[in-house]
Amino acid sequence: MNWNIVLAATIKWVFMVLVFGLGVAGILTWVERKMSAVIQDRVGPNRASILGFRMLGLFHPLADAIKAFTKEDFVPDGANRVLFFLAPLIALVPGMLAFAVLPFGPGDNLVIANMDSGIIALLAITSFGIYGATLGGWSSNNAFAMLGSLRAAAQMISYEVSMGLNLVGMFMVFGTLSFSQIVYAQGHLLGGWLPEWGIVVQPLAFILFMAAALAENKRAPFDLPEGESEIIGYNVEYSSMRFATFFLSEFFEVVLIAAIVTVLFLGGWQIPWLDPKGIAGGWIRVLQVGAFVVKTLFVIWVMMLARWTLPRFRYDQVMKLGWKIILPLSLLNILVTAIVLAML
Amino acid sequence: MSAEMIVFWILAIGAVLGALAVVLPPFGRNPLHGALALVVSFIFMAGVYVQLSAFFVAVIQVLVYAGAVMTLFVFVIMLLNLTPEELAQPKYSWYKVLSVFSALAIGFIVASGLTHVLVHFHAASIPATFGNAASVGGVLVKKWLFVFEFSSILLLSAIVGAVLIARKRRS
Amino acid sequence: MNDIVLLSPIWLSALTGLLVMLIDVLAARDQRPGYLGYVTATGMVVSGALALFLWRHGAALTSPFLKGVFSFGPYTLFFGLIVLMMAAASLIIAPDYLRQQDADQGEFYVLAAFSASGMLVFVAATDLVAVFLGLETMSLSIYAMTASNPRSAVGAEAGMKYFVLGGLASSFLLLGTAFLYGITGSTNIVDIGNYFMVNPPLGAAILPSFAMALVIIGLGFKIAAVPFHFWTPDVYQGAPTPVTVWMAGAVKAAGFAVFGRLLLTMFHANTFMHIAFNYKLVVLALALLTMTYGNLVGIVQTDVKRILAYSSIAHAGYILLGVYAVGTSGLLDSSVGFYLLTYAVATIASFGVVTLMGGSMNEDTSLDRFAGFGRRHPLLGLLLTISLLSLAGIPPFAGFAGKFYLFKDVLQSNVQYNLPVVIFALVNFPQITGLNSGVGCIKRPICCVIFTHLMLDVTLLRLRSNGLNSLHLKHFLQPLSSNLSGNLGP
Amino acid sequence: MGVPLSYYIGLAVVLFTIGAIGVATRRNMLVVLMSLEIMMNSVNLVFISFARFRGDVGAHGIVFVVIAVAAAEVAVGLAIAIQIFKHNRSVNVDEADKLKY
Repeated sequence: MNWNIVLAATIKWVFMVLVFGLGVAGILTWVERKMSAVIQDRVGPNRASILGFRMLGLFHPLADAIKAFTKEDFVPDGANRVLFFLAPLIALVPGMLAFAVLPFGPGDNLVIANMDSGIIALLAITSFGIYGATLGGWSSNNAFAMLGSLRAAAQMISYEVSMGLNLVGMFMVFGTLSFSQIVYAQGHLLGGWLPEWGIVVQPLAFILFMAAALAENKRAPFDLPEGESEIIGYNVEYSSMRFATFFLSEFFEVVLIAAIVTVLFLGGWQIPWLDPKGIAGGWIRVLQVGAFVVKTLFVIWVMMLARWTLPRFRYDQVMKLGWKIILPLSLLNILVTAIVLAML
Repeated sequence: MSAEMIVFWILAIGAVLGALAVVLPPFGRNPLHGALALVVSFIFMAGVYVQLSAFFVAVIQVLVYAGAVMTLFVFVIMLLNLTPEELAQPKYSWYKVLSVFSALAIGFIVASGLTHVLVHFHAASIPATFGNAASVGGVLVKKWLFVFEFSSILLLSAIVGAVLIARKRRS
Repeated sequence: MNDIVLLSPIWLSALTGLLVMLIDVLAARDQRPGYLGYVTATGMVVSGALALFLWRHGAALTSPFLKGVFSFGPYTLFFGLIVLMMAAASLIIAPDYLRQQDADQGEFYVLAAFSASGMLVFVAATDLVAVFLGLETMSLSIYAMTASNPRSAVGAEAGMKYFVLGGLASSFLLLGTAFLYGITGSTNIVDIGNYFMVNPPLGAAILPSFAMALVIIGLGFKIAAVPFHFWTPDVYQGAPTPVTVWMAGAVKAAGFAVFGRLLLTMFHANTFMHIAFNYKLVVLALALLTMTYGNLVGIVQTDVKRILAYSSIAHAGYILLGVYAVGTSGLLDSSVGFYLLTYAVATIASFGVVTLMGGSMNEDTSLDRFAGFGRRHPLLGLLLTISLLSLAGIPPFAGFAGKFYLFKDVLQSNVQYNLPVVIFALVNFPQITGLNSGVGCIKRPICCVIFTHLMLDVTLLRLRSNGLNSLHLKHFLQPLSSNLSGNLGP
Repeated sequence: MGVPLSYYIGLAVVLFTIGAIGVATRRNMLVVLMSLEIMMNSVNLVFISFARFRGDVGAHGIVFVVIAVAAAEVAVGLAIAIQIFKHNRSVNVDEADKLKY
């Protein structure tokens, strides 16, 4: 075993997850609040200050973190302590691990684990997130939390199917299960001008995948399992750091989903119409990683926009949407893709 | 002991302990704990698959077993809100005892047979693409084409069967 | 193209399932889905017609995709036809019964069609993986059909028992397959047989013998041979009676077809395996155990479905005896095929009557309820009596001919111990089981049934003609044996 | 390969035996189902180790079929378990004893 590879991978993972993922997720809590404030014609958080500097409320995430750390760590009576402790971690860790297979730049170096079947591996890793939500509710020894986790489990199982099925069309078009190769393939220009991005060749899959991924992440408008404002969710008994972990995992997954969508459908780090010859060797990579980050942030912005502009679905609507609309459409997408590919 | 051997032992012991936690009454009394132990066992087994150069199968193992099948288990256990079988003393009927003994005997027989037989095997040299998605896919649509296609009927009948049994009756 | 033609019975029955599913979805909500049973049965019949067509004209067709995985020789088609015939018969019985139980759901017929296609794959497979897949497709649908009545606690229980033991059996079969693959490098049964014929065993013979034993155990569960039978009475009793017909008829025929094919191909006259693991003796032991157990325990039963379950166990013993006796040339030109046919027809007829009774009797099929049955329903009573007598092997009926030729075959074959075995089997005649229930039917009236079923008439005619034909069995068997001799492998 | 084949097969046999014991002794139907899954998995391990040592990727295809079958089995088995639960308020195998020998 080559320890250098392990070391390099660890460093990359730390950079990717702790710096990029965690950093963006932290900022996102602020962005989300500010954005909701703008949409709802409010001012938003602006009170936290250090030495009188308010910085548009940028210190609020920091204050939140301190608050979460210092609050009482409450464990309900009759809870299953081990699982109660593990559930938030199970929710958080898969999202962190999943970054390992995403390429954020060209070549073998700018991806942690360049797996041959990376997309399947990613689906496998993220499917563990379900355990976090379900076990959290189950171990709380609270009927409402239990119901919330049942809702969460049913919703996530349902949408996981559509999520996977929507990627099948991508596999068929690009003929690979590897993220890196898909990104490389998206560098082609169709007809010399149209970038062969996933969104261009598989527009239906893009929309359906976004919807399914939002539902999988239990974010609005699919936030039934938690329903912060009205419905009691699976994390009702959680407080302090453990609740913060659930909260963080949600934002982490937002970043993750945005990154996946970027890589699969928006060309990853590819910058279309850019002639790399004109730029000095190192800078092209910086530009491309930058493009990846910008695209990811854009997708995050779209997701937040969805959250603050769409009303929440009712539970039966969520199920109906998943099984009766998204799933058949995904199958149709596969069928049409197959026919088109066979004819070409 | 070589590094591979150490890794094998770690994976093997993890897989066996996870499986034991499902089966043995003191640990697996609560079915939910059993299910989680099984998830762990499956992940360790996926590790063994990786050691055997079956990358794609390992990933699918995690995706299907740990991700989908066991989620279903956990979901059903929660749906039925099963309590631990604390009060239930295991009944040892003669055929259960007999079956355990025969299972152990079979295990012993095979283990002793293995030492004679399997030493004749040496690892074949394999290409670098062994067990990746493309090679497995190629096998599926070439060698096992009809078997692969027919498994769709199997899955469909499982879906229909599950719906038939578990759904509420149309009035 | 050839593969599509060759597979046509399989995909047609699967397609029937899809079609029925579609009709069920599109049909009016308040309509009882009973007619779907007839649609499905029609699909089975058409599928059987395609099989017949292939039998006539398909000999020259080959397909590279199917080579080594499936065989569509006369062996497959003969047993496929038996399976489809019995499937159609069970399906025609089913709708009325299910309506009486208030358990008629369209999915039931969908599953039946899928199960039938699984059985065809099971029968046609010459590769252990395909055998496994066919077995599972067949069984999974049947598990669900067994537990399909939401009101029936015994149905759910039977489904559970069948599921657990069936799952156990198929994992045994699978482990055997895995070891055979490891030893021989192939899962094709012809390759495995050839390997053992040519190669000396690696080291000790224990692993191959063990693998073979696992395969026999796995299939033994499905054909309900005696140490692996214990699910049978419970499941047969608890399942909805049409499903019991399905299990006792079609599944058993398919199971025996595969059992015979696997044994006779994989153990194909190889000397080493006979020293290490004398499968003939194992089959003989299974046969004797099975027939004795089925006959003895059947006597004391008081439930008609249980009696028939034990009767089917006993018959499995006789069929195993036939498997024991046949040479390497195959099951087809032996009397096993004919025996299976007579057994199947008589089973469907007797279970069919029980189905008609059971529906109106609130699923109480105890023997007392049948008292006076013959007086109330002379035709059904006659049919039941005839089929039970046939099952028992009483002379004028087809069952006797089946047993007669089976024993004759065993005597004429050069297997070990053939004379004592036949004497044992004769002493073991399951007349007691049959007579016990037969006498019970001609007692006093209690309740009544409305339906006289078309299929039962057909079965009756069939039974009678077989009974007559059996006087000239050679006429019946001659075309079979001349057409079909020795076509086991692909 | 540093690890000989017999180790892998030995592991598979141990797991298979554990699964078989679970099916035979446990009373909770869900645990019985899980034990069946362990058995199926151990068979997969046998296939994969022989595939590696024979250099034949064909067995990986078999494993796929087995995984599909196992997943399908779980779906039907869990549905039956729910049905049993509806009738008995328990998924205990022994408490379902309406069908007697």
